[in-house]
Amino acid sequence: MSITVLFHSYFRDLTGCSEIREEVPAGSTIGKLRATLEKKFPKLRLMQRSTLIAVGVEYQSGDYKLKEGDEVSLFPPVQGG
Amino acid sequence: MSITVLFHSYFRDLTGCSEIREEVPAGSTIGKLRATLEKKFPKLRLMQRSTLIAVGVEYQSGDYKLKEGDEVSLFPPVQGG
Amino acid sequence: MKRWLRIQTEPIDEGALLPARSISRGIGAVIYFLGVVREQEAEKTITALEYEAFEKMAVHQFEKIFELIAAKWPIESVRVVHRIGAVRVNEPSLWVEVTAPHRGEAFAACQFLIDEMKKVVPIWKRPVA
Amino acid sequence: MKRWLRIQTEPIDEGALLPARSISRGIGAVIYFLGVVREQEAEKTITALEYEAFEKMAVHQFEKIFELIAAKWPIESVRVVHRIGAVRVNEPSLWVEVTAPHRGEAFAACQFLIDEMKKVVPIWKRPVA
Repeated sequence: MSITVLFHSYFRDLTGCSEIREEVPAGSTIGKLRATLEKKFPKLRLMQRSTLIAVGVEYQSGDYKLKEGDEVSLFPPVQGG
Repeated sequence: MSITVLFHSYFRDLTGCSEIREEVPAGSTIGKLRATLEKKFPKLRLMQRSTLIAVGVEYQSGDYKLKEGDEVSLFPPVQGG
Repeated sequence: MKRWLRIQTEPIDEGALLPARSISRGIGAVIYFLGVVREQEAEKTITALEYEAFEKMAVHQFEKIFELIAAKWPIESVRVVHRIGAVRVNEPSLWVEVTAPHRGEAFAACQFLIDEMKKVVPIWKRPVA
Repeated sequence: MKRWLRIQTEPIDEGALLPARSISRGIGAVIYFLGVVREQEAEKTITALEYEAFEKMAVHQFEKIFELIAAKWPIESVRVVHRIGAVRVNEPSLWVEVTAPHRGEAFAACQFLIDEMKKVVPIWKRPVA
């Protein structure tokens, strides 16, 4: 199952990457995807407690079940205004 | 003792008067002055519970002791904004 | 705290008030409030409100409110314009601007100013049918 | 409730935003809020903030906030401009306008909008030394 992952703001700096395509097993959750990403980009672990996750334009939590083609965004706390 | 009395807003309509000079005994309070004014302008009694009183530019209550030349204002609740 | 007050019969010209604003490099929040005359006043349809002020006392009472604000919050400046005379429906009768380092104090001071004004500043209005 | 949102790199032009306001005859309160970049950010002196938005999600999250406001208060219109890219000290990064029949709901909705935005709208900033 193919998932697009976007890194925003300084998560781009932590990973050195703004967008990556990940293959995950069918039925994977966001939690599972995160674990995979943290292996690939160990610095993400530093931000474990302050990572926000969205699928498309909606926030989702770790137990969200990914679907083929989902676009998952990882980013730090927002700071608009 | 000579006191100037100003009526503002619809207190002018109630009394038919915007300014009047009153002679009051030395040592008179605002309460005393009010009683005199209510005799002269009985419609003021209708507003007894919603009358605000100032001397010069400061609010004062009924026990304020008047001084020669004081300018006393009587008016209804304020409605700025 | 900078203070600036006008009680005027001329219409409130927002566009002209904007460029007169000057904020220091520590300011993070600017709030404007406009009080506008509504068509319905006490359940009657009106075309305007006629405002009247006991002006010298109004100025003094506004100054006392400014003092309270300066003592309570780190506000950099307050500007107030209150219009008197006839103000038509849809036109502003009141314009308030508050600038402060943070929005919390700016909102608090702006609301305090309006609430206090409505209690103590000798200004009155009459509906015009 | 009317809604209008811009996420833009151009400076926020208050003077140009004013004449685009249209209020009905039932409106009694207009509030503007400006968020301005301050010289001190996290105890460091900066010259600007560089804002970045995940734009399609930012638009969606703003729309959800507008929905919540429309459900909660009788607001007639909300307009929001958020600037992205480099915003220098003393320049506004955010402009909000709320119009409503009464000031209570206008202040409440304006503060709610800003508070919620700071929780959910994906916009970030970096200090520029």
